Amino acid sequence: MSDLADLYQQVILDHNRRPRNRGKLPTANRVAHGDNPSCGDQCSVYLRLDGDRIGDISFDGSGCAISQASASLMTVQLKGKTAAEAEKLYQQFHDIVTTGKEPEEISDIGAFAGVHAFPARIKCATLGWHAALNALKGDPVPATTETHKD
Amino acid sequence: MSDLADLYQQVILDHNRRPRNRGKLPTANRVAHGDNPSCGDQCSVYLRLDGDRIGDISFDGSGCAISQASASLMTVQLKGKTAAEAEKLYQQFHDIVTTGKEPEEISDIGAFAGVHAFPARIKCATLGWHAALNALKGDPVPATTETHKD
Amino acid sequence: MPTWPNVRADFPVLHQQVNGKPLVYLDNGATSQKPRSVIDALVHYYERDNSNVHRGLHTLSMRATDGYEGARTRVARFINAADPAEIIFTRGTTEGINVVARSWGHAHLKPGDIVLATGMEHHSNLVPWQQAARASGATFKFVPVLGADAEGGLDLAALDQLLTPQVKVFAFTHISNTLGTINPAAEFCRRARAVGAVTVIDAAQSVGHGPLDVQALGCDFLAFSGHKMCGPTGIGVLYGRRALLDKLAPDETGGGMVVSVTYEAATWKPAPERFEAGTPNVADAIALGAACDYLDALGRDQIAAHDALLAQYAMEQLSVLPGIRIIGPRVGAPRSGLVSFAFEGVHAHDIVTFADEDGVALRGGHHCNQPLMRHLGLTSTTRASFYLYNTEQEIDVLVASMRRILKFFGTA
Amino acid sequence: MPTWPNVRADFPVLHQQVNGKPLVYLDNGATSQKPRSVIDALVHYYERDNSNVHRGLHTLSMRATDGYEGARTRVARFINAADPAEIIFTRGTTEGINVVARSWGHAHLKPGDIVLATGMEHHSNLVPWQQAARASGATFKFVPVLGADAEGGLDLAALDQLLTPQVKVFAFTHISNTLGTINPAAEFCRRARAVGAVTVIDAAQSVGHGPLDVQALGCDFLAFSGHKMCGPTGIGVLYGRRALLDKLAPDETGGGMVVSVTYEAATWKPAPERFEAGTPNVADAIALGAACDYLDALGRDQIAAHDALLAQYAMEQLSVLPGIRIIGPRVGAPRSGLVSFAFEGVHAHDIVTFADEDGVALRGGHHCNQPLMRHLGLTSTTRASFYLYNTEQEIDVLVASMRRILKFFGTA
Ligand SMILES: Cc1ncc(COP(=O)(O)O)c(C=O)c1O
Ligand SMILES: Cc1ncc(COP(=O)(O)O)c(C=O)c1O
Repeated sequence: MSDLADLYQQVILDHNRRPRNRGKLPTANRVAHGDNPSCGDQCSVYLRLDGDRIGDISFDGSGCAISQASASLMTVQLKGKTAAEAEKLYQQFHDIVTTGKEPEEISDIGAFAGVHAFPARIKCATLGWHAALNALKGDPVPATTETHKD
Repeated sequence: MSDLADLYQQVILDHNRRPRNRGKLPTANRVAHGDNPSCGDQCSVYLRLDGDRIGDISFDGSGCAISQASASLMTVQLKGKTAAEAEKLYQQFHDIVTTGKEPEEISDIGAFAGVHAFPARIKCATLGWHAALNALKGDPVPATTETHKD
Repeated sequence: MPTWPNVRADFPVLHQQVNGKPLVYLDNGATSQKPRSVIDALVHYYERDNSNVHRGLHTLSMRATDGYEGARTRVARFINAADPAEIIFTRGTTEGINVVARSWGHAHLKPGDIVLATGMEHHSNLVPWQQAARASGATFKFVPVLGADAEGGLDLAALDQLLTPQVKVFAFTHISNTLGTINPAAEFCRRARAVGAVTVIDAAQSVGHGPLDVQALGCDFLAFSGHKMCGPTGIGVLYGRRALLDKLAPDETGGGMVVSVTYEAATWKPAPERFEAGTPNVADAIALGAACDYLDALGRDQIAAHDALLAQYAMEQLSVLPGIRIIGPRVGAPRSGLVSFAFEGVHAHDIVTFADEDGVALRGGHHCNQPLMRHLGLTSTTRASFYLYNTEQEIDVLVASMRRILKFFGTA
Repeated sequence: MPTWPNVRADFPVLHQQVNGKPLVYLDNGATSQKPRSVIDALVHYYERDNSNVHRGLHTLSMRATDGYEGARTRVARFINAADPAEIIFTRGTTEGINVVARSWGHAHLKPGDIVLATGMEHHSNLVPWQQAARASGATFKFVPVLGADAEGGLDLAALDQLLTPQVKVFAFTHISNTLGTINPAAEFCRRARAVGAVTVIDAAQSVGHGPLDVQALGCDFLAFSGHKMCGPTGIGVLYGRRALLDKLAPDETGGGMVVSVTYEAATWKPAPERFEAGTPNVADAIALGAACDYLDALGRDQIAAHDALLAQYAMEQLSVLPGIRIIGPRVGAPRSGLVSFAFEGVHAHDIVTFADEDGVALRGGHHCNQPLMRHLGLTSTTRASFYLYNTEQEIDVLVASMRRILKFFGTA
């Protein structure tokens, strides 16, 4: 159970139970959708880009605790960031979930370090992030965690 | 070697070396072609039907000693027979090559009894016979030992 | 409940620990485990007889050919086909259905025709027909499922309405891999035949789980996978009625299925060779024959009874869990050996991950059944699927594991 | 000649008597034998890890997925593909070529186009292209072979003439299974690319017999079979350049290759999943990875040298037999590890039957090469084909057997 307790940390359970920024964002000017075709997880990300900066952001969808908590936490992390900063944050997040190394600065995204012991769940953790990055690129194709291989 | 000596009896080696009734029959009014697609053996049978009786018959083609000798011997056996008699002779021949039981009356076709120990060669032994029966039926489709399963 | 002494001893894979707990393998709907005799058939083939088939006259090649054609005859007997030539070896159910949808569909479907399937088809018996309809200009329709949790099975009244003479093919699953519903396949075939439609049965979940007789069913085509019936991966069967097969153009072409080839043209052998281009999967076909032997030795009616009793027991035990929603037939109604369920507030993936910690192998997701999931208003379920080696005690382990998970997520 | 100590001990099948004589297996062109490590890979998979792949989150399913995807990566390394996603698992060479001929052919061929093959293609790399040309209205052409006994290989001057901008695809064999000719594949790809043609290499006879690098070859597609390279039956590979694969429509549809499915429509995953509908042949893919390990441990350049030396030795020993006609490259010219020959007055089938009596496994027939046979004025040849476990002593047994047969038939 120690691995599982690492995977399902309190931060994650909390975001899963009480997701932040959930639902359609009425003022969004960018949107992208992500699918995890292996399991049917879905995540839509809505964001309002004010110039180069993410003025507001929300998500919607369904999936496991990992994917929902990750998307919720992501919206918190990305609000107010530029596209370049968002890309950098994703790189950090990706490193954390694939290597299990906690970030240098203390951050909630460190809660996802336990994912690395469950390779099949990495896709769950990155689903929302992929959608957000696609939304930022204004990419019209739906994001899927299968096309963006980890 | 005892099985092989049974298979390649003198009658067979003789017919293979000096095939009877080989070549196109100019007066033929029936013809059919047989293929053994597994190995490329081919046999064409030409026959002149005079009323219900096989007035003359020949064969042409290429193949192993078994198939060539069998076709050669068949032409000898079938000359002068009716279609019904030919069908009956084929049944006898088929019994011989599949069961190895020698025929009651002494006949050269008994030489093919050794074939039954080599199931893969039954097709070789029956190729010419299939073509002859097809020619008798005036069947326009080419005979193959694959479509007429033994 | 029928059980067989020491049947678990026949399956080497079952005797291991997963995450420190005895493996409880309840993912048989995805694939079954293999008895020793099937593994041995592979080893024996490769150690003694391995050779290419059909085109060889030497001893090993004759042995390989006898083994391969013997497996064809064995499978024909297993499903009571009238003729071994009606057995085409494929990679699995999916390939078999694609072969029919492409070859038969290409030759027979035209604009105005209807391709009929059902609302509970696996993607493998749905997407190929969508594509065949699209390629030919035919219309794709499906028989809806009845009840909020699909507990009513297929809507037979709707089927009556849908089965018009425009329907050229009716493709349906014998047993739903998600619901556990057992469809009245013989009746479907009878009704379809009455309007002149060809029938294609997806028997992936049924062939190894109970008696099956293609002549009694009266179907035209039927596809299944070896790996779901104690056989190896990579081998499956497409059954087709001889009269239809001989009129069908080949799907793939190449060595072994031709009579005569020139640079310009080629002619085909009859079935089954016509549909088996290239070197076949000899070893796995032979091992599939061994799987048929294994299942028939236990008795397929006994296996069906065993699986069904386990499913009923699981239904009873699971149904008392808080917030559970079990889909498919109600308790007491006929269902195959599987149970799909969802919990309010806990996702199937999290359940599967936690159950694995207890050694329990489950499947969570859409089960290649996205349209049905959408119809049910779900994105995924957790599925426990049983086979001849499972026991009531294993279901008790499953239920205890579920209780622990619900507790962790604070929903119980 | 490179040999490996005890290499024959790795192959259980070799240690048996056939008709009371030690087995001399010289039918490797049809299929190879399997080392213990490959058989063990199958057993280990079924005894420890067997599960369905991709859609599972439990331990066995993750192990099976890791094994299957690991095999993909291993095969990619074996042929130096740039990306494991370029490796599509198929049943074998024939299926791989059919997938390209159908999917790519359907999308790209139109009337006026030319489909180019060669005069030495196996039916599996000939008939699918004939059919693709016919279906699209394109014209099928082929590069002729040179010399009465095809000892000159392909007519390169004719190739220059034939390779016009109308040629949309050039499909050719790397090594001829009948002649032993080794085609200059990299040069063919270079020339084809210059006119914008896509290249498809039939590597059935080459991949397991020497070094092979798809990037150095510069081909677009390449197909091969596991069973000819120490791997199991039922598994093969289609390599495709990523840029081409991602633009290609799927060939078969069903579970595992879709992103989203409704009753009306479906969308596809990228390669390789797009081309792997249904449950894949997991066990045999993993065992194919073990075969790659085995061959690389011996060294593929060493294997190529070994096979070539055996072929030269066989050529020398056979060439003195009365009435023999050896086809393909002349003594001393490069040839792969096989020799095809015919005797005046004794048919290949009779030879194979007699050789079997001496324990020698040969192939006799048209070798799925009917048009080439016709070109040579033959209906069949006898073929001895060698692999890493064969020895010069075995060739001596072969030659002695041939002498006995010629005597029996009175031609020597
Ligand atoms: C050159 C060549 N191409 C294609 C094939 C077909 O391979 P498979 O039968 O494994 O599909 C073979 C083997 O029979 C071959 O030798
Ligand atoms: C009902 C049903 N149909 C079709 C399939 C597809 O079978 P396979 O993946 O072996 O081709 C499955 C199994 O996944 C199934 O359960």
